[in-house]
Amino acid sequence: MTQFVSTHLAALQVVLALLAAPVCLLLRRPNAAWVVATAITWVLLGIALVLLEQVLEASTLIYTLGGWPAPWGIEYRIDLASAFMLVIITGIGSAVMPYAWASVEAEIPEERIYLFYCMYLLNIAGLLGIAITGDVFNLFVFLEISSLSSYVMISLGKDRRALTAAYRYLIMGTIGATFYIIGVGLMYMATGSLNMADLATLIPAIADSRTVLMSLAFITVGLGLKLALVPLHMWLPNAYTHAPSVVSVFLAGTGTKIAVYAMLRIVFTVFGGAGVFDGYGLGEMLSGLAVIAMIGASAVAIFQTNVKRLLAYSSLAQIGYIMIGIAMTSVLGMSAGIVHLFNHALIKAGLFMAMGCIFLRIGSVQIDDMKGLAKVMPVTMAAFVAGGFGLIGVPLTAGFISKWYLLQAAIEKGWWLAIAAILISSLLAIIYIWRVVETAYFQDRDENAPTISEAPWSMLIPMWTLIGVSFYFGIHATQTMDVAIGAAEALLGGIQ
Amino acid sequence: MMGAVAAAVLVSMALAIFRSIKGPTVYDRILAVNAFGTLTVVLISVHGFLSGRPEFLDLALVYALINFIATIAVSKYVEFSHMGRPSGGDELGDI
Amino acid sequence: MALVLDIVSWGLLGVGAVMMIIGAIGMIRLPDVFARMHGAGIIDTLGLGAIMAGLMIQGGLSIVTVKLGLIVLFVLFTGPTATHALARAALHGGVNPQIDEPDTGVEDKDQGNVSSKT
Amino acid sequence: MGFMVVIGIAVARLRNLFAVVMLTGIFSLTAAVLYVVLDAVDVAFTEAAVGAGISTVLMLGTLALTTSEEKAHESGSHPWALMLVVVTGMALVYGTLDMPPYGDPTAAIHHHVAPYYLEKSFGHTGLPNVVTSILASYRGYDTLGEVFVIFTAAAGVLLIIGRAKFGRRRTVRLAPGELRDSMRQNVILRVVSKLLIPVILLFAFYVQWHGDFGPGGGFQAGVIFAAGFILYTLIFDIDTARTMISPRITRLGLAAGVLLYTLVGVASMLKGGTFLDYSVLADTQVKGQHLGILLVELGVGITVASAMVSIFFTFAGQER
Amino acid sequence: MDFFSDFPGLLNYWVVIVLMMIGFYIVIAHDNLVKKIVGLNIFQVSVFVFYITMAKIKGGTAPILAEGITTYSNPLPHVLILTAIVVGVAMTALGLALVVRIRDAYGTIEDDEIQAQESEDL
Repeated sequence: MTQFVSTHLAALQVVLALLAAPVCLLLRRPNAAWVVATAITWVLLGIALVLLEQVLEASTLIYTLGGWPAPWGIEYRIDLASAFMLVIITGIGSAVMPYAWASVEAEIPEERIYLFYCMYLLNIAGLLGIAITGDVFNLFVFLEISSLSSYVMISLGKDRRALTAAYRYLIMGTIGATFYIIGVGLMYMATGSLNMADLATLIPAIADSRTVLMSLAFITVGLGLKLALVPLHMWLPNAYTHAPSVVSVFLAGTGTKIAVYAMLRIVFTVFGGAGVFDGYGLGEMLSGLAVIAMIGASAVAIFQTNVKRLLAYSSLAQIGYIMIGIAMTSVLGMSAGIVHLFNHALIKAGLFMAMGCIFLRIGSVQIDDMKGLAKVMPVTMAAFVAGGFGLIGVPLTAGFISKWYLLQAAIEKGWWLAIAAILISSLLAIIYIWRVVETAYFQDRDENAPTISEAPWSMLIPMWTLIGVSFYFGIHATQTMDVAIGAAEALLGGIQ
Repeated sequence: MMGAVAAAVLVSMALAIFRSIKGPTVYDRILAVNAFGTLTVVLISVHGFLSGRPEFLDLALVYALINFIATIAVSKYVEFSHMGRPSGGDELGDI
Repeated sequence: MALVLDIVSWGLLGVGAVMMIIGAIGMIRLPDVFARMHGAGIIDTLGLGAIMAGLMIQGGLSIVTVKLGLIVLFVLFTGPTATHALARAALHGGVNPQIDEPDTGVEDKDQGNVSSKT
Repeated sequence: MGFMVVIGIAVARLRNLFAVVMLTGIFSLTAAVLYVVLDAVDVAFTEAAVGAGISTVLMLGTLALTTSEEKAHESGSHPWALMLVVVTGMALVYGTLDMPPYGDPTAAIHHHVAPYYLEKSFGHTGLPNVVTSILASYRGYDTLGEVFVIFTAAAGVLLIIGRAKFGRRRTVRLAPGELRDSMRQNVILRVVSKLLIPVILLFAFYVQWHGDFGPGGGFQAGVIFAAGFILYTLIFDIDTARTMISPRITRLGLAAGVLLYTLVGVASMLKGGTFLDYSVLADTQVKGQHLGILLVELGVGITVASAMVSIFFTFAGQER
Repeated sequence: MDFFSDFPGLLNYWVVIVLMMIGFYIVIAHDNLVKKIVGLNIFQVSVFVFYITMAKIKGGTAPILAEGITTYSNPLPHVLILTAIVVGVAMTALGLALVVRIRDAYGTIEDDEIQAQESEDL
């Protein structure tokens, strides 16, 4: 049995999630579906951690599906970067589940809950499938599974604007995916292969070909749409604002991150990385966009009255941080970007969880409705403050670590504009977090406001777990940093 | 000879498309689409012989079938403007 | 013998092709929906039938011929049925067949505003 | 191909959504013919069934629930959109400049991976249809993903617009027979469709099992199977159709198909192969592959048929 | 028939690109939600044609093995496109379901009118 599990761990990672979804559909009881989904996500987290350990010990794991060797069959290829992504996804996914119990019950009609968990599992399966695969077309298929399920989940928000948000996301997402397959088509045309490792060996010989260049361009734009890189970000704020709380938490933690990962994978592993950046000016372009994202999105966030929307714009700014780290193409910059990916996932999921708690109790996330909220929901607001510190990058938080390394990397490269942008964006973050804190802590509650109580423990514990973990990694930063440096080296070094 | 037949079919197809774009009534369009479907069936059969692999006639059969269903659906839509709305009780939900 | 078969099949194919064109021209030139349906009918029956018969002779006795026969049968069933459904829908939708010869040519000026669904 | 351009432009110009949907149907058919000309019979099969059939019917269902007229806008032209499109198009054309010319047998695409399939697949799986072999075996995992995509869509449509059980009752209740507003009054349609539906279902089974040898397979069969029921629903009405295939059955089928597919994969893991390695399922590789492909295609067929029926019922069962 | 395959060189691809761009234009320039989905469909179908076009080998036939035939077209893009078609129809179904709900909630399926209503909501 143990033999069986250990050989097929990689396959089980995705297959378990896939198997659980139809089981949920058949069960049709909200409680039973919740139990199945929770059990499965926790098992998945366990598998992901074991895989990470295996990869740390033995470098890249390869698992051929269907017994056909690549490039004829499809293979899983798990290096440090993908193992790290698996841990992020399953970590957020399993932390969300206990939280979901109360939140989903409040926000989604009871007879639809089992379908919701079915979608949730499919989404996780899709994300895991993207992180684990070693085949460019397979990546597209799983990207679509995760995207379709997230459109559905977003549309379940209470507000009718959730519907249009989901629709716009669907249109943008599909355009992105179609661009991606155009890119893959061009690449296949030029090389005749779809396997990433195989492509990496074939592309250098024809790197000057215009077909390959355009393929890179189309894949970058397509994935840029998915990861909400700044000129292509229009769908994100609405989608995050109007989605049900649980969905916002999960998507903020994982949705755009996986697109970042996919982009890293294609640009660095397949196209051989650094040379592409310098040769085609992609680095300059990305870092320019990232700077605009960091400053612009933070500035917009200040003027938001809806806190979820504020956090969504802040997410856009954080994507800017990650992209600028990547655009540096140095090991330090890239690992800072990857660490920030991890830290931001934790922090932002925690913050959105706080918003979910507030929404559960007062039915709104408008900043005006939060006056004096700290007195009645102290635990939730404390978590928000702690998460906010992380977002700003106060020392001892995880956010500080990633920004610290990012600054170091920028100094090493001498990118003064990037340094300035990081600092300005952090200052702006202080302002927008302060606005919420000021309202909640230093204003009095309206007299006629309904009496409310603290959110249930089932929601508080996951929230504080995420925040706590982010603090833990703020203090013991070397652990994540080591993994990230390994991942960055794996990406920059191409296929060993 | 096959080529000539194929060319004739193509010409007819072009005429059908012209009618379906021009209208003027919905029914003209439906008729044109239906005729277009039939022409497609012929074209595929002829192409099978032309390329020397006539065993793919299943395809033509599917086209004929789908064409029929699409025409019925469209007629139903223009006549009743719904696709089989429930009439009786609501005992069976979707989910 | 083979030559005779070939000639017959070519003949059928030719007839079918001509019928197709005639039907299609009919669909363009005839004045209203109900008249145009006759054009479509030619395509469905004589055009398709003749071409399929020609192909059957080409194919000889094999599964191909059986399939062709099935297609013809199928289209002969569905074609008129679909046209019938369409005609009913058109009548129901308020398009009246033109009964008199129009005075000038075959313009369909007055057809455009008959149906509100266009 | 020229046809397609004409249709595309017409679609862009026409305001009447109904006409647009019809033209999309023709567009799909033309694309399908093109696929046949370009030797992709399996793809043509699917495109005909899906693009011209299911998509058209779904779009009509949506129009029936919304409106069939697009509003006219004064700001007719969108210069920025046009510019974006032209830039993208130019980029693509630029990308094609280094491509091998059309149909060139010496292009890289035909020499790296593809010959392996053409030469070895018969020996590995014993199936003459290379596309089926690749679909179900070499890239079986992709197909698993594809089945889950359609599963997601069906469940998602249920989640978005599915009516809950014991929803509000309608005020006007008609006995099924009283309904004037229906095609079932039409004798010709009723008789012909009653004759045809069994043939269609039979044909679906033929496509399902024959897919190993000719064009066809689980996906196409599922769509054709569903088309049979869609025809039935169109002629009779949705309540009658629902008493025959209740939502419970479609749900069951939906789950059963994907479970069958995944469990075949798990079974091959248990028997000592990797996930979806059918070779270990029976004594010899060819037998195992054959069995695996058969089961997997069956799973695809079941899920696709249930998904299509379920999606159609959900659309048709909406109240305006 | 054969004039399809007699297209010289790259012209074939260019026609496909024109098609793609028509679809793309419909998606981004039109306000009607159903029409946007139709545009996406056209865009995707054109991409599929693009894939199938590159799979073709002159003188080859369909990749279903038979005696006496030596040249087959490349089967792999066919498989990919089969998958992609399914993804396309899934997208269409979901998008249309959303349109139905949007129409319920807003009473219109024109993007600009919806935006006008949304700005009132704020």
